[in-house]
Amino acid sequence: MADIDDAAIERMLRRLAQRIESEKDHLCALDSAVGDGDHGVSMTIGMRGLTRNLDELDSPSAAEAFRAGAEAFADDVGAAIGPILEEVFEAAARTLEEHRDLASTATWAAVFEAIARAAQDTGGARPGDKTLVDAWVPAAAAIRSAADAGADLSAGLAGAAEAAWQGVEETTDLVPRLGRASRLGERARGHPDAGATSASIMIEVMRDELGSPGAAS
Amino acid sequence: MADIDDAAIERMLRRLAQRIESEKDHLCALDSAVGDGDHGVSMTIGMRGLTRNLDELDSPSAAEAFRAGAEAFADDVGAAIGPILEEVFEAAARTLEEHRDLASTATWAAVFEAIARAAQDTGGARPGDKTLVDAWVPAAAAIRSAADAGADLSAGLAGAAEAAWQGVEETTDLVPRLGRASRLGERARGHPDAGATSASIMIEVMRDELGSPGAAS
Amino acid sequence: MRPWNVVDMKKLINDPFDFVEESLEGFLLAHEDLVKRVGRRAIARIDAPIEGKVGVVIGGGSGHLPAFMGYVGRGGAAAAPIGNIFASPPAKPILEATLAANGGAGVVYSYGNYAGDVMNFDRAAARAKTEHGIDVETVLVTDDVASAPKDQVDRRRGIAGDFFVFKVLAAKAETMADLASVVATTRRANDYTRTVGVGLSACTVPAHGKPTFHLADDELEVGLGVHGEPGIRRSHIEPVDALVDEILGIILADKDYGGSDVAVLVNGLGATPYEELYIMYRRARQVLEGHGVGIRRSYVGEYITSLEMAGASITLMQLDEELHDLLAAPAKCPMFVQMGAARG
Amino acid sequence: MRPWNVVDMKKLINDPFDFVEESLEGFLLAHEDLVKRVGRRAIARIDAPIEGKVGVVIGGGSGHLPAFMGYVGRGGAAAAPIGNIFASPPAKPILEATLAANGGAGVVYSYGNYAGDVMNFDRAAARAKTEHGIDVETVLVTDDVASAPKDQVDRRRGIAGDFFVFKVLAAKAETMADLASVVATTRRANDYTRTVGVGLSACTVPAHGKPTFHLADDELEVGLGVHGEPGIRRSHIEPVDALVDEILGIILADKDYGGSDVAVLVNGLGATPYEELYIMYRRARQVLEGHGVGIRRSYVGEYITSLEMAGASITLMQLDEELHDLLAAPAKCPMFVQMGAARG
Ligand SMILES: Nc1ncnc2c1ncn2[C@@H]1O[C@H](COP(=O)(O)OP(=O)(O)O)[C@@H](O)[C@H]1O
Ligand SMILES: Nc1ncnc2c1ncn2[C@@H]1O[C@H](COP(=O)(O)OP(=O)(O)O)[C@@H](O)[C@H]1O
Ligand SMILES: [Mg+2]
Ligand SMILES: [Mg+2]
Ligand SMILES: [Mg+2]
Ligand SMILES: [Mg+2]
Repeated sequence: MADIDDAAIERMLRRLAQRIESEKDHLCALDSAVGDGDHGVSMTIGMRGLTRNLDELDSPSAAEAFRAGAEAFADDVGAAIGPILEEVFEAAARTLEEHRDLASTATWAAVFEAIARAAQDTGGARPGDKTLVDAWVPAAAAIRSAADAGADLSAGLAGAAEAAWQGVEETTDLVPRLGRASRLGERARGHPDAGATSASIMIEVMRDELGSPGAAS
Repeated sequence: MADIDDAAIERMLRRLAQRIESEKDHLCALDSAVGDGDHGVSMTIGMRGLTRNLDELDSPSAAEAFRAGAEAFADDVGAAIGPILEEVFEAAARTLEEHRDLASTATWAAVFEAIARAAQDTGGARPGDKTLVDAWVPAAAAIRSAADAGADLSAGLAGAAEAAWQGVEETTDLVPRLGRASRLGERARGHPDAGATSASIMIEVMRDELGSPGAAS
Repeated sequence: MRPWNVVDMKKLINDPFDFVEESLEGFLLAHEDLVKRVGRRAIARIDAPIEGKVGVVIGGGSGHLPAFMGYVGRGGAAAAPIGNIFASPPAKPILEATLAANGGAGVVYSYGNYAGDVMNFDRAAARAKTEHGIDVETVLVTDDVASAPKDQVDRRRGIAGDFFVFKVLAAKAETMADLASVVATTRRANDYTRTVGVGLSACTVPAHGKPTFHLADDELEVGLGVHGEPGIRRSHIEPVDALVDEILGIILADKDYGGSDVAVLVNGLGATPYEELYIMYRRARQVLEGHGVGIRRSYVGEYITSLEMAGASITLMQLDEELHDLLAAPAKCPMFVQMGAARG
Repeated sequence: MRPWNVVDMKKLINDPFDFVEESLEGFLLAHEDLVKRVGRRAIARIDAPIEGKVGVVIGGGSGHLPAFMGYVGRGGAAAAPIGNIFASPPAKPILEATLAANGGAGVVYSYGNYAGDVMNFDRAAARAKTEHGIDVETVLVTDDVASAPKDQVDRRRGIAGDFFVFKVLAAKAETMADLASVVATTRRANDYTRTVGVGLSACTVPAHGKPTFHLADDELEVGLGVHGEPGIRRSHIEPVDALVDEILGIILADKDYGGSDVAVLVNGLGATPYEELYIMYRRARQVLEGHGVGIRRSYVGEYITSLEMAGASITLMQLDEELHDLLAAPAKCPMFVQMGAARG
C-alpha cells in the first residue's frame, strides 16, 4: 500500500475542483431536468473557493484541507447545497482530526460514514429522497464492509465509488421529496439526481487519487 | 364608358382599405429593409379609420369620402405617413369638390396632380428621394398625358398604375434622403420603397374599381 | 479567446462568475448616499443600526432586482444579504446583515420560503442567538397560490408578494414597534396576500449559459415560478384578458377578496414591457370591480424580476387601516421611492 | 380562431391594434390621482393647466414607457400626446395636450427629433398659434452621438437623454420662469447631453408581429437606435467593460467632460436585467473618474425603453449649479418619483 500524506489530500481536493468545474454544464443539465439547473454553477463556485482557500494555506493537514472546502461552501455558495457541502467537508475534516492514518481503509470508512450522517442531518433527507444522500449512504456502507473485511484502501474506495454510482442510477426512478426539486413531483422521475452525481464524482476522484496515489502525481 | 357615382368612390375606398390591410405584412417587410418596419401597420390603422369614418357617413359625396380618409390619417396615425396621407386624401377631396365629373379622365388627372403636389409639399420630398412621391409623380404625369390625348378613364388609370409601379421599381436603386430611412444610407439601396408601394396599390385599386366599375360591383 | 460562453447569452456582462460582485459594486457606487456594504455579500442602509428599533433583514438570491437590495433604505429594510444568482445567500452574509441591522430590539427575517433560504437563514438565526444574543424572528412569504394547495399554505413560496410584505414590515419597524408587534403585523400582511403569475419565456443564469427551462415560441405557463418552477398549466399564447381572468379566478377561489379593500400589484418579470403590465392592470381592475373588491392602492411595474424572463404576475393584499397606512408610508430606497400620503 | 398573429410574439396583449388604447386605459386607472385624460390620445397632470406657468408638453410614440406619459405629473411635464407604437402622435392629440398645458405663459414642446415627430409637432404648434394664440417653442433632444456626425448635431435624434432634458425642462417650468428662460435652460441641458447605446436584440411591434430587425444570437450593435435605426458597428458579443470603454470613448471624443461635473444615466431598453445595468455603471464610474469627470448624480434603471429590446445606453449631462438643482428637484409622476434634496 502506497503512502498517503497530507499533500496527497490537498492534491486530491485540487483535482476534485478541476473535475467538478469540467462537469459544470453536465451537472447543470442534470439539475435542469429535476431542479433549477444551477447545481454545476453552485458546485463550481464552491470548488473555486476551495482552491482559493488551499492557495492561502501552507502545507495544510488533511483535516485543514477538507476544512478549506467547508469554509468555501459556507462562505461562497449558499442555496441548499452550500450548507450541506459545508457539513460534508466539515464532517470529513473532523473525522480526519481523530483518525490520522490516511492510508487506512477504516479511516476513510469513518470519513464516509460521518459525511453520510452530516448530509442527512443538515438537509433532513433520508435515503430514497433523491438527493446526494443516495450516493453517500451506500458508498459509506461499501467502504465500511471493505474495512471490516480487511481490504486495502484502493479496494475500499473502488467499492465505494461503485456503490455511489449504483446509488445515482437508483435515484433515476425516484421522486424527490425535498427542496426545489420536490415541486416537480412525478415530472422528475426518469432523471438521475444532480447532487448524487456530483457526490459520486467526488468519491471517484478520491478513488483515483487516493486508491492508487502513485498514479496521480 | 360606365357611369361612376359617389357610391362607386365609397366602394373603391372601402376596397382599398381591405386591400391595404391584406398587404400589411408585405408593406412592413418592405419598410423593415429600409425604415423601421411599421408602414403596413400605420397604413392599416389609417385605413381602418377611413372605413370607420365612412360607416358614420350617409351616402357621402366623392369629396366627403376622400375627406373621411384625410381625417382618419390626421387623427389616428401620426408618424411621417399620417400627415402626408392626410394631405394626399385632402388634396383629392378638394379637387373633387371642384371637378364633379367622376368619369372624366381629366378629373382624375387633376386629382393625381394635386396628390403629387401635396405629397411633396407636406414632407418636403422630391422625385428621387425614395418616397411615395416616386409613385405619385409619374402616375400623375401618365394620367395627364392620357387625358390630354383623350383616352378614357380606364386607359388613363391603367397607364397611371403602370407608371406608378415603374416608379416603385426605380426606387429600388435609390438611396433615401429623408425621414428615418435616410439613416440607413447605402444599406437601403436594393429595396423598393414601402410608401411608394402602398401608393401604387392605391392607384391599382382605383384602376380596378373605377377603370372598369361594372366589374367591381 | 473570450473567457465566457456566449452561446444563447445576450448579456451585458464580463466573466459570469463576477456577475454578482460587479453588480453589487455598481449598486453601492450608484447609491452610496443610501446604502453601505457591511460584508462581502451584505449591505445595510446608511444609518443602520438604529438603536431600539427592530432590525429588518430581507434577502434571497441575486437576479431579482429591485428585490432584494433595492429595498434597503429609509422606510425599507435595514439590511440584506446577497446570494448568488437564484440561490439563497449563505449564513455568513445573513449574519453580517443581522449584525448591521441589530439595534437591540430584535431582528426580523423575511424571505420567500425556498428550501435553500430556509436552511441558510435558520442557520444564521441560530448563530445570531448563540453567538450574539440577538433575538431573531422569521416571517416567511408564501403568496404564490400555484406553488402548493390550500391545505399546505406553509409550503407555498414567496414571489411578487414579497414586495407588499416587506413594505409593511419595514414601515411597521419604522414606527419603533416592538418585535412581537412587528412580527404579528407582518404575518397578517402575508396571510392577506396572494399572487399568481404567468411565464412567457425562460432566462439564462450567466454562469450556466443556457436557459433554465424551455417554453416554445407560442407557449406560456400559468403559475410558473420565478426560477422556472413548474406551474399549473401550459398552453398556447392567449389574449391577456383571458389570462387575467384565469389568474384572478385562481386567486379569488383561494381567498375571496370580495367586499374587501385591497392593494394590487402587477409585476413584470423583466422582459415584459410596462405597456403590457398596464393592459393587465386594466383588465384586473374591471374584474375586481365586478367582484366587489375595493382597490385602494395600485402598483404596476418591475418589483421582483427574474433576470430577463418575460411574464408577469398579479398580487392582491387585503388592507385594513393599519396595513394601508404602512403600505402608503414614505420610503426612500435605491430602487423604490414613495412619497408619503401627506405629500400625496 | 385567435384574432391575432401569435408567431414570434411572447406578449401579454389582446388585439394588437388595441395595444395603445388598452395600455393607456390601464395607465390612467392606475394613476388617477396624478393624471387625467384630455383627449383620445392625450393626458395631462391632474392640476393642469396652471395659471401663469409655462406648459411643458413631451411626447412621441408608444412603446417607450416610462417615456413619455410616465413623466407627466408634479415636477414633470404638464401634458403628453400619445402616438402609436414607435410612431409620432398625430397633430390632434398634440394640440389637445397643448391646450391642457396652456396656462397663458406659453408652451414648450420637447421630443426626440424624429422626422415624424417634427412634422406632427410643428403642425400642432402652427395650429396652437393660429387657432388659439398660444406661443409654442420647441426644444429638440439630440443626444444620440451615433445618429449623425458632430458637424450635423441638429440631425441627431433623441434617446435616453430625453430623460435629463425633460426633467430639467419640467423643473425649470415649476419655478414659474418665463418662456424664454425655460427654453434657454432646456437648450443648454440638451447641448450638455450625450448618449451612446448598445443593442443586443430586436423587439416586436405587436400589430406587425415580427421583430423589427435582426441581430444574430451572438451579435450586438453599438449605436443602435431605439427603434432599430442602424448604429456604428456590429460585432460579436463582447465583455461589457470593453463596451462601456468604447461607449464612453465615443462620448468623450464628441464632448470632453473632463474636469466637469456630470449626471450619469445608465438606461436599460427593456429586457436587460438591472444587475447588468449596475455592472455597466460600475465600469462607467471607473472610466469617468479616471478621466477627471465629477459624478454628482447617477440614475440606473429603465427610463426610456423600446418594448422588450435587450440593450442599454450611457448618457452624460454636464451640470452647472442650475442644471444640478433642476435635475435634483422633487418629482411625483406615475413612473418617476424623486424626493427633493431637502429630504435627501
Ligand atoms: N434537503 C436536502 N438534503 C440533502 N440534499 C439535498 C437537499 N436539497 C437538495 N439536495 C441536493 O442538492 C442538489 C441540488 O443542489 P443545487 O442545485 O446546487 O442547490 P439548489 O437545490 O438550491 O438549487 C440536489 O440534486 C440534491 O442532491
Ligand atoms: N418626408 C417624406 N416625404 C414623403 N414621403 C415620405 C417622407 N418620409 C417618409 N415618407 C414615406 O413614408 C414611408 C414610410 O412610412 P411609415 O413607415 O408609415 O412612416 P415612418 O417613416 O414614420 O415609419 C416611406 O416609405 C416613404 O415613402
Ligand atoms: Mg439547483
Ligand atoms: Mg416606417
Ligand atoms: Mg415608423
Ligand atoms: Mg424590463
